[in-house]
Amino acid sequence: MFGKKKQAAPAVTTNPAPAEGTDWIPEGALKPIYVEESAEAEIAPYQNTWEKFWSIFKHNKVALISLIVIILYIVICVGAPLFAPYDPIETNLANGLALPSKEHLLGCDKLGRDVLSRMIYGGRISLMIGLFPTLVSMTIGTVLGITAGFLGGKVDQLIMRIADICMAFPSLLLAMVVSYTIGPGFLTIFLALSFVNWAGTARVVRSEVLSLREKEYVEAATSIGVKRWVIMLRHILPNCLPTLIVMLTNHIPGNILTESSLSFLGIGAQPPMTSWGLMVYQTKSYLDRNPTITLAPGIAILILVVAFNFLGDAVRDKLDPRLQEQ
Amino acid sequence: MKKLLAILLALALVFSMAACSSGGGGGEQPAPADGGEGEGGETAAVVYEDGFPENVLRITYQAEPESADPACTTADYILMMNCMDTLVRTETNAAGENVTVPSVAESWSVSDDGLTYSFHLRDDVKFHNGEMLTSDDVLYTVDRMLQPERAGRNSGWMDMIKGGADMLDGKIDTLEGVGIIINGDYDLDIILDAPYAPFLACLSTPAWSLCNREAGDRADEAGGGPLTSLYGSDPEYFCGSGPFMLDEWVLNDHVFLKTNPDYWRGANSMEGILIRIIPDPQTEKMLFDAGQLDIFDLDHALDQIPVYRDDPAYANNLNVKTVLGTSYLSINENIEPFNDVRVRKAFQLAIDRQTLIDTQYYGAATPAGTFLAPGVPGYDPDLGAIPYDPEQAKALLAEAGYPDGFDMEIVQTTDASTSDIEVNDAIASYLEAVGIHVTIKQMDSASWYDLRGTGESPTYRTSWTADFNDPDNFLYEMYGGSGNKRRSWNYYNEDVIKRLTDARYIVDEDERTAEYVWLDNQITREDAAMNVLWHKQKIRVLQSRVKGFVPMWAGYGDSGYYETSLELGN
Amino acid sequence: MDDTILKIRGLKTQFFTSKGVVPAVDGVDVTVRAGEAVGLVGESGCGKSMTAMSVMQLLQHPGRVVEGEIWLKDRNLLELTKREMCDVRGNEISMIFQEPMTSLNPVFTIGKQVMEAVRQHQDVSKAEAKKIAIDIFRRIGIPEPEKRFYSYPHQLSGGLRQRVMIGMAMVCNPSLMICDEPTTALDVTIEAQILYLIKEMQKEKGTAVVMITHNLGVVAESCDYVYVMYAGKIMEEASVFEIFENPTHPYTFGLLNSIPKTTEVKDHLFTIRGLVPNLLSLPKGCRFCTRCDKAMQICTEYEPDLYDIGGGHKVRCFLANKEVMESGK
Amino acid sequence: MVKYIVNRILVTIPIIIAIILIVFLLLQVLPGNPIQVMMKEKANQAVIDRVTEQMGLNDPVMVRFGRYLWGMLHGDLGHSYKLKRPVTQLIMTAFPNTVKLAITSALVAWIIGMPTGIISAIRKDTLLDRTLMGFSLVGISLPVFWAAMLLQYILGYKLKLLPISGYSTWRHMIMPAIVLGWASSGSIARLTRSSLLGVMKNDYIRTARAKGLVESAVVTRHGLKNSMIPVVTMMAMQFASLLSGAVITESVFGIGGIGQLMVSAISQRDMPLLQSSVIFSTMIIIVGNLVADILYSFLDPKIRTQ
Repeated sequence: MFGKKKQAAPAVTTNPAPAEGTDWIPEGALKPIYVEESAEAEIAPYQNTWEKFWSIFKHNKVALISLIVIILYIVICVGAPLFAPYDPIETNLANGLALPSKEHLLGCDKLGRDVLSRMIYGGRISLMIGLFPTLVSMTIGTVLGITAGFLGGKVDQLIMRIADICMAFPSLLLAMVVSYTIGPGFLTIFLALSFVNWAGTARVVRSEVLSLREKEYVEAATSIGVKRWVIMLRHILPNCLPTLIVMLTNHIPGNILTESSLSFLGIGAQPPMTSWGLMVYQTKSYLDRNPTITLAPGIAILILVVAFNFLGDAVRDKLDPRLQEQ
Repeated sequence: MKKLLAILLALALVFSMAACSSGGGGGEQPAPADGGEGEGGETAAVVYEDGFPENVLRITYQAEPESADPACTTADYILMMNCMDTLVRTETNAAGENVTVPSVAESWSVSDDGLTYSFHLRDDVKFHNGEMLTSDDVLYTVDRMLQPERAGRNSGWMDMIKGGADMLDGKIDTLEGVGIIINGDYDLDIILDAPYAPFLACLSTPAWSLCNREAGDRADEAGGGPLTSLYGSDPEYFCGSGPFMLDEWVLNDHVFLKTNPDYWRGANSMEGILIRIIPDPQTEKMLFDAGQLDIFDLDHALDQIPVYRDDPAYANNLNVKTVLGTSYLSINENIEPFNDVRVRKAFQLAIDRQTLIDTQYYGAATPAGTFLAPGVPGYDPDLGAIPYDPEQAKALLAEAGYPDGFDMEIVQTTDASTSDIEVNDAIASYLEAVGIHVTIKQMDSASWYDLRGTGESPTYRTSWTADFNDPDNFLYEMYGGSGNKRRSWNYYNEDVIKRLTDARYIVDEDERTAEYVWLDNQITREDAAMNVLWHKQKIRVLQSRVKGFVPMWAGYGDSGYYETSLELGN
Repeated sequence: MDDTILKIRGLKTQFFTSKGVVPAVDGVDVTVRAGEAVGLVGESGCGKSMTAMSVMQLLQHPGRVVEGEIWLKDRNLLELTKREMCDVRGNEISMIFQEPMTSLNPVFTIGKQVMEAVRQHQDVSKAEAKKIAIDIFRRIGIPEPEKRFYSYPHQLSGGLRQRVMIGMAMVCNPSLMICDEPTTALDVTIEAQILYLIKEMQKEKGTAVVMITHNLGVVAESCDYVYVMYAGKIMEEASVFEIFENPTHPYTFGLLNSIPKTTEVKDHLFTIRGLVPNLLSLPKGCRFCTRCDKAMQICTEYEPDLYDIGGGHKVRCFLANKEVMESGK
Repeated sequence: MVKYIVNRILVTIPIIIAIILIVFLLLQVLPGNPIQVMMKEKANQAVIDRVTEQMGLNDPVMVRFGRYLWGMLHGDLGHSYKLKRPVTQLIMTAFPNTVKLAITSALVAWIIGMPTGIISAIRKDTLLDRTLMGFSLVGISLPVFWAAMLLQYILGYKLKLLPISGYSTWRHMIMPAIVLGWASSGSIARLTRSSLLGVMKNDYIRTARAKGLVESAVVTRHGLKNSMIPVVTMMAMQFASLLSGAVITESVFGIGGIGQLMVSAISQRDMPLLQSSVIFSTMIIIVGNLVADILYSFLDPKIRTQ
């Protein structure tokens, strides 16, 4: 049970009164006084969601490292022109499939393009696909989930049935249909992923709302005549926030993996731009001759997704009320 | 802290995989180091994971073959080429010329007006169901294809027969007595609508694979009608007369062709052919290296070419065959500034064909100067390849009024292979160098075919391969008739187009060849109506136990394996 | 003297949290005699439940007993092996918890859960165990016990569930039953029934009872002797009669006064000012002094001992220390 | 209980109908002529037009939908453009392979996932716990195709331990099952752990301990049964999604299942095959979720006894 031996502060020691004699009794011992509560005796300061969020990293090194990794990824990819040593689409056939060297740390692809630079630029797509569709779908999901949960009745039925359909609908097919209709590319993946994921969010938010709706403070607000939408915004939304943040950290890595799968099927990022998924797919035949160019993007995905998952775990442990200790 | 350790452990696992995979690679040439194991072609005792006997030729197919029925596919001919016969065959003779030789038709003659072809059939050709092949089966083969309710995909190879169009339109029920006259069990005449010089060559295509009437009727009935006939998909109903018999078809896994012991040309020495469905070329490579495959077609795995070429164990087992076809970039003359011949010429000159071939195809192609491929009548070897001359290209652009270049689009379909995508990227960077700014536009193939059909597709890159060995199959297909618009050329030289049509009816062979030499030069060089790139080679690597393999002369990826045999181990 | 069932001496239970060591139970002495009902009273968080959990040895990480002895008859429970302790729990000492709604496993029938306790400690067949269980159900007043045997907890009312808990606790005839706020979650009408039932069972079997509660009313109704706990320590102990008649510790006084009485009309309810102190930062002197109306200078410097004021009445307050009070300083 | 199930099934029916309609319409409004795509470069326009007409593709959408539904009610899902076989036959040949893969993967996932989760929960916060959870987390974070590729390369090609591609024997299934199973086992282990930890905080666990049960009995009898409710539900849903076709794993390892059927139908624009296989796999998911719900209600007496 006791995996760690924690060095905690020793128990508070008091100053017991001697059992014998009266010499120890100080002067003025019986003077009635009014003792203020000591400052430390105050209750722990109230932490709002964001404060809680930041306090995660104080005690959890893995979460902190994950966060740093993610921020590093974002900084490098956003500032790609600053960090990439070469132009990611400039070809130099003489360098085709060059092995890693000082000039090209991760080697070159078949067209002599620097793999490191391509990874840095490709990360933009992978990250964007991880972040934006997640945000969009979660926004849609939250709005619809709150509406369904709070209004109930026919609206609820309608929204939830549509959500059921969307959840059962194969995202692959959807991506394909969108890609055939508006052409493949970033927008396609964006639309497809946004459309698929909202249903899950809506479901969770709705059930959260249903349980919150019965809570005293909402009843109280209703009874004093606060408008419904005000209740939704002011009371229900902030209470759904922990759940939403947890979902966010779960969906982002999910989407990054989905993008790489879509690239595998040719619906992902479009050349000459690239994404990590596409890079793995396109370079798989060099596994024998130049393994770095196949392994590097795969490892990049793995590390990012692992980081997001660790972060998600830490956030969940902290924010999910069901998992909290004491 | 300990979570960290866990991550490290996990990463260590992944990296050890990585290390393992790069094992031995290092700085030297990695390919031979890896390929060396298992003694390559020396075929140590291989345990076949597919469970078929040793004396079976193991090849692959990228996707499920569409059908064994000539009425059902225009792409996957492997089953027909191995299980069925045609009236005549094309063979490549010692001189490298493709000549038409007898097959089921023992002999034939053509009338002077070029309209009537009389055939005498062999009397020893037996279908797999035991029936003898007679002239009625030839009639059935044609009737079957032209039946309107069957929607025969290859009806285009037969509708030049008199009455063919009428039959497709449902006006007549059979060609018997109209376009085909049966003169006994083994003799028949085929009458054409108009003279058509390539007709004989056309008869050797898989589209003319001969079907059996009895089996055909049974298959139609079982499938619920001609459109959904089971002839080409169910071994139970399929019937051909070829060297192999369709024996087993396990969807998405394999097709097994069993040797036909009664084949009229003599039975093949192998027990059969196993066609495994392997969509992923990387998997294919692994299987080949493990000895699980006998023939590895590098067409879809170009990157493996140097691996095998540099591997002493396989270097002698490469089968290189120049494809009777040409890769090109299309030019839509309706799109400015491609209406200007100087721009088109600059477009041709801006691309370094040889370097692209060396780097992207590992030398497995020859730079092209004309649309007609070497070996096709009308090909002029003296013209040479189009040179790479970026300065001249810039000069031409300046002359045409585009000193700063211009913007253009190259369409690429979403199902393009990785190497196709890379070649397009490389081409784009060459064009960029002379000032032509390229945007690569991705489209899914259906939308693109639609767009191309309206004559409005921007430049695209594809290959044309010969169906039969005749220049008509190249030039007329592109610029004569509907192809000009349908393939988004919009080539305006009316004179040339007229001469293309007329050339179809020239009966004298030398005169005809000379005409095509002129036409090819005029279209591809003078008018620069097409940006020809290269003639690709098809490279296959064989296990050393494979003997006598003869690749198909034409542009098809598929081959017949009748000549192939296997050297069996101890 | 050997009718003592439970004797706790100098029990210290601490929680080792990341913020420091929390002395939840800080040197507690409790004695329970056979057939006696002892109350353990205090506000929530005062350590009364932790005392019980220490006796049961059901403390969860990061809590631990660091010092003291817990004698059950002639055995020191703290020296038993895990296995031996399992034989004690539910057999010799049983426990009833506050939340009848959640204290029963929702996926098993109540019959099964009671049978499980029987079969854990008695070598009986399933059929016999079932008979015993139904028998106890009948005795604790569950209507149609044969039918209810197959009920799931969610199909029962709170009162019935608490009855099941009591049944489960009594089914092995333990010598001691610890009731941790057994009626807090129940309606007032049910409360009386449950307390009556506990008393019944106690009388019938002669079981000693430790009644943990914050409600002095419950104590008055069901206990013979009372310990008042505050912040991990016993503040006052006496017989029920004595406590109600002569509450000496200001804390006890406060607790008694905060019970609304129907006989008096007051403007407002008496309350003890302030909050339960943070156990991590207790005052140096008396731990109640920050909330005490009668605090003196000495209270902030020294912590009083439990002073016997006669008749078994002990008080942890300098007011009860004659020497201090009479020192005149 | 019966009422609950019937209710749940009734709710599913309109969803199924809606999905059939949506899938059909979506695929029908796609631009381009599938026949052209299938016949590729060699296509002859006159032939394309004839085939299009013969196949009824020129009919109005609603006519085609009516025909499709009518066929569906008779067990006829149409005829594949590309493979020239009844779609029903194609699906029924592919499905057993997917089932085989699903069963092996699920077994791997369950056999690894549940014990991992339980051990992790019992040994919470120890090195063992962290290692196991790290392993699970990597499992759910791995890009499937990448892992599949590497595994195939290392185990199949380099070490020659397992067959590289195909599905004829159970040995063929090991690698794909590891790839799919690792990911699923990761989520199962994580859910098992958190669920068990959550359950172990419940009051009834304290009751069980107070009864004198030894710790192992507390965990297995009282902890596991409750914590398995969400886990079993998840396993049912995972199994359903495995049954609906593991597109990438199937294509890397050359397993002719539903996933590969769909991929080839997509790339070939084989509409009859595509719409039916998509509807089929969607149905599986819906039925799987239904089963998960029913399982849930069966395990949870609160719903069962209603």
